[in-house]
Amino acid sequence: MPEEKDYGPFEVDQHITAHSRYYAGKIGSLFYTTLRDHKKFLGIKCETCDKIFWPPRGTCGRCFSQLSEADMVEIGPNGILETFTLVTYHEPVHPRKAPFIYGIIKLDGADTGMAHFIDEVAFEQLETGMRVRPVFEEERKANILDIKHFKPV
Amino acid sequence: MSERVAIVGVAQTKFSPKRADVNYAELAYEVIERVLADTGLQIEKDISNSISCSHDIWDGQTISNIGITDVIGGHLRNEEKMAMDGSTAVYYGTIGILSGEFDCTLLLAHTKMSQTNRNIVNNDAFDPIYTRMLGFDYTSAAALQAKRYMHVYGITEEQAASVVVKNLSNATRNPVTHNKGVFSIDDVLNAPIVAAPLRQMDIAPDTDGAVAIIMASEKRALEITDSPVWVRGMGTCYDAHYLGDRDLSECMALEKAAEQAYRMAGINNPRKEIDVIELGEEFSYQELLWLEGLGICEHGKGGMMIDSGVTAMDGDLPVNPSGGLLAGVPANVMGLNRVAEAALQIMGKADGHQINDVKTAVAQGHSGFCGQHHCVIVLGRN
Amino acid sequence: MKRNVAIIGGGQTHHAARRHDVNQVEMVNEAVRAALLDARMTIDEIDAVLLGNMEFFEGTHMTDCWLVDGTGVYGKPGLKITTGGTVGATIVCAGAHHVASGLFDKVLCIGFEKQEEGDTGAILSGVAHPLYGRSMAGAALGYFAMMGTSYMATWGAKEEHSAMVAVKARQNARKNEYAHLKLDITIQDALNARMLAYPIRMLDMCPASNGACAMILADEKTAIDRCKKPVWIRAMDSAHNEQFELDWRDVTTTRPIFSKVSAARLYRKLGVKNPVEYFDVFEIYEPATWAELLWYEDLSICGPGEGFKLIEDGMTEIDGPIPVNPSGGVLSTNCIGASAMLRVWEAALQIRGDAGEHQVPKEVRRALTTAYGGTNWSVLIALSKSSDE
Amino acid sequence: MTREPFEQELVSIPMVVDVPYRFAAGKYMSRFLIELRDNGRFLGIRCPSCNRVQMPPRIVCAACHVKNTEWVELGQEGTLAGFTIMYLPLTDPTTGKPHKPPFTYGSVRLDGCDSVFDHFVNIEPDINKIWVGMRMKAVLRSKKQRTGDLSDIIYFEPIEGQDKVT
Repeated sequence: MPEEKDYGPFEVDQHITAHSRYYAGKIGSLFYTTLRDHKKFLGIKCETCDKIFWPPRGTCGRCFSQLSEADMVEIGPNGILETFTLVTYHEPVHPRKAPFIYGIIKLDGADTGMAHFIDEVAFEQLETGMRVRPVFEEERKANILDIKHFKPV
Repeated sequence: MSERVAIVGVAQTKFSPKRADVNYAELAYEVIERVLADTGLQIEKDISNSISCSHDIWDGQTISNIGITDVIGGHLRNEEKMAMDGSTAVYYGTIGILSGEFDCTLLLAHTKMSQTNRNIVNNDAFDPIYTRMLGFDYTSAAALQAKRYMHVYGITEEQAASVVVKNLSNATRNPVTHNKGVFSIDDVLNAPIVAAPLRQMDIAPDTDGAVAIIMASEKRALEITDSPVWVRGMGTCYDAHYLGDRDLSECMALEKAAEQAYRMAGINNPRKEIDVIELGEEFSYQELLWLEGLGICEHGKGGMMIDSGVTAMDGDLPVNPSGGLLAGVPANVMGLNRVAEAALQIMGKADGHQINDVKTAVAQGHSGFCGQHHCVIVLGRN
Repeated sequence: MKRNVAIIGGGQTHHAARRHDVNQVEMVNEAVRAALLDARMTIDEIDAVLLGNMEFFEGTHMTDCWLVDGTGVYGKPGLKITTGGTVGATIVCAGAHHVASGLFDKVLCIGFEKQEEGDTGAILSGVAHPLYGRSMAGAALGYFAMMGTSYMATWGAKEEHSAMVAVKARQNARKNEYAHLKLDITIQDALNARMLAYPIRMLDMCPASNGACAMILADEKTAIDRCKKPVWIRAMDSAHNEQFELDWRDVTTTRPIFSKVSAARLYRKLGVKNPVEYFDVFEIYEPATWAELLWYEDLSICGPGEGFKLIEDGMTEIDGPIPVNPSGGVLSTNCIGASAMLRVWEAALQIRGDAGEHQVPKEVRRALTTAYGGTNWSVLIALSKSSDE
Repeated sequence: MTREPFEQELVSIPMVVDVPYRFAAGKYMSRFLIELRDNGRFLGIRCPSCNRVQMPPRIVCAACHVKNTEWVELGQEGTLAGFTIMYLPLTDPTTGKPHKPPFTYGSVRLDGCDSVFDHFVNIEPDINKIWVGMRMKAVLRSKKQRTGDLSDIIYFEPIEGQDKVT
């Protein structure tokens, strides 16, 4: 068959939509129910490394020690701002409207940081090393958005 | 390595912001057809296996190597997909040949970033229990790394902007690039903020394209070409996942991957013994941070590398003469493009951006946000 | 291969439909710890970690990066490889390549799937070309249904033969403490099960499981120094198949089929004349009953059209002369990314004599495993008690 | 599995992963879909080496690894090569809705084509009324309703007056 006409680019719009459900596991569940019910943060302590990790986990990635709910310890609620950014663009995966600020907060007592929103402060006023405290949602559902954001102390 | 493995052929598409005329299999075939023609090899007769690099979520197809099985010669033959950066195809391809199972391997990396939304795709790379819901993507995570790196070591936004100026200028000499031009530091600093401190020009643009490479055992390589590029060393390493777990101002995984690669290659002083580096700066600051990870300078001295002009095209140790990722290279293809450009430098076929007399070249690629997994490949001449 | 490669340890989770007590990292870690314990090894001794699962099945991009704490790859070399349902076996091959290359002595291989967390239906339908055939949802089920129709029409097999395979798998699974579907069912139960797509009924298909498998591969020196019962990887072969042509479901096809091509190559590598004499046990990847009958024929365990007679005569039962899937197979446990690795690990357990209640009651020196995935892809691995025969 | 002495609340986090795509059909599939839409024709491609004709048309013959260039118009009729009756209401990802079970779908080898084509078959879901070897014809939407998607083909239906050869 001879080529009769120009078949220009043909494009089709589609979505892949998948409904997932992620189980936090026993350790993660204890973290989230404690956050939801008591507005408290739990980390997990690795005795071998003498480090307290957030998020709590079943294995210390560093030394491979097995950890359990018995190793969970309270950390925070306040902490230190380690780094931060101002996001100016919009995406459907954002739970809040840009512009907004992300930061990494090292909660008091923990050796690793928590990534979350920073708010109730102008971006220009933020400084690394600043002390921040959490603001909780009124209605908490046992997920990371139970913490609304952190704000300067 | 007891035996030698070589790169014997390289083909790259022209990279472009959007290729509406081809699907990803057709895009891949452009480079497969060319690398086979250039080396005079045939799938059935010569190629013992193939390795592709891409991701289902980027391709919009589950088990997306189904889509390239026909064009890569996978029918009734061995084909595997690295769900990682393209540099790992070279790493795994070398291992396969050293194992004695294969003697000639076709590598492919392909992605059409234009067909989806990079931020939605990359959001799914964050752990679903503690981080994903916050809406993170690679750019916002990289911004946190950039800020931390700058804070800890006093790296300046001007130094990061200088990387953009250098690489986009280098890119003007490389025909496959699409994001290029002569700009000033002010041009970069005046670009709109995307995620502070990252501005629009600090970020590698969305790109469609593909790269193919053929590797062979020493015996086969010497039959195929007069200018084999030898894999002298390689390494890979994972860092921790969570952003708050890592020291974002350093790159442990890259340091370890580089250490493995240099040990294998017998490199004691990387700063002196390497002639050119092609590394994966998805964001401008990463070129400085990765140079530290590669052991080219001490921690925190990445800024001095750009200030001193050492990494310029005519410097003592040119970095990304190709224009790097900022010039526009698709996700997943990034690392294979780094290796391809490093190999072209050694072959002396880097056209307008050729560096004189390259004996040893290093390529680096990474997977995951803020470089959680790094892969380093050291290439050398006969 | 340039160096001999042995399986020196392995482990698996207790596979189940629900694992709400662990997240993916923790579930994978269970298998990794079991493998290390089995090999009497610490994670520090491992040179590299390779991970495989069905990419994006759980809706997560780059699971290898999330799972570092569980896999033990933090600070170590490692790769993630995906090849669809075959991936568990591909990872074993990749591990063997790593060891044979001489660059690594001890490599940890991991396959897993936590199917309950993802949207398997939506993601599986995405296997089809985006613009060609995606609306034919449930193609995997329809695919095996057509295979069954074609098999029955061509060879005169009956639905009863499918039921026999369904019963054998679940009865064997009852002897395997790790298996998911341990069902005390009869042929009548299988024939009365709900029809999904003619002739495939509920019990003719594999379940959706959560689980992980991990194996440690090592070079000859390490294997002999460290392991009392090393199991040697003697040969591997892999065949993918072109995108749109799904010939396996049509038993009358005259075109070369991935499974037969791959088996022929593997047998040639090993000098196998008669696979039934050569291998003592088979662990094959059967997502549906009819696939098991086709594997019998394609592996030359019997001639074309004789597969259903083999099951009818009880030849492939756990205590039969040609035991196939004493573990209960994929029909009893399908944590996809782990399924193909479980075939290899179960075959290794048989060779070690460590399969417990589902150990076949005869001497096992050699075993053959298969994998299945993609658009008719396979990975075949031959294992032996001896490194050279 | 070990049983817990007390039941701890186990938290789970639901999440919808929704990724948008704009797929380029590419050089071969574009022509196939546009011809289907505009002219109601089925186009296949012939391998210059082994001469097999395949649908959908594609850039490479996987068996010969040569580039396909010769376009072939295929018939609207074909032969049923395989079928099943679906009882499970699986979701059609392109519409988000399940097809109403039970329904029949089959593999049809269009006249002039070596490969088969999977689509719905408009026939009573009764295994005695459908058989391999049955002759089928494609039923298309009206030209006005066609969009360049496989749904432009509504279904295949048996050509009238056939009896099962036993």
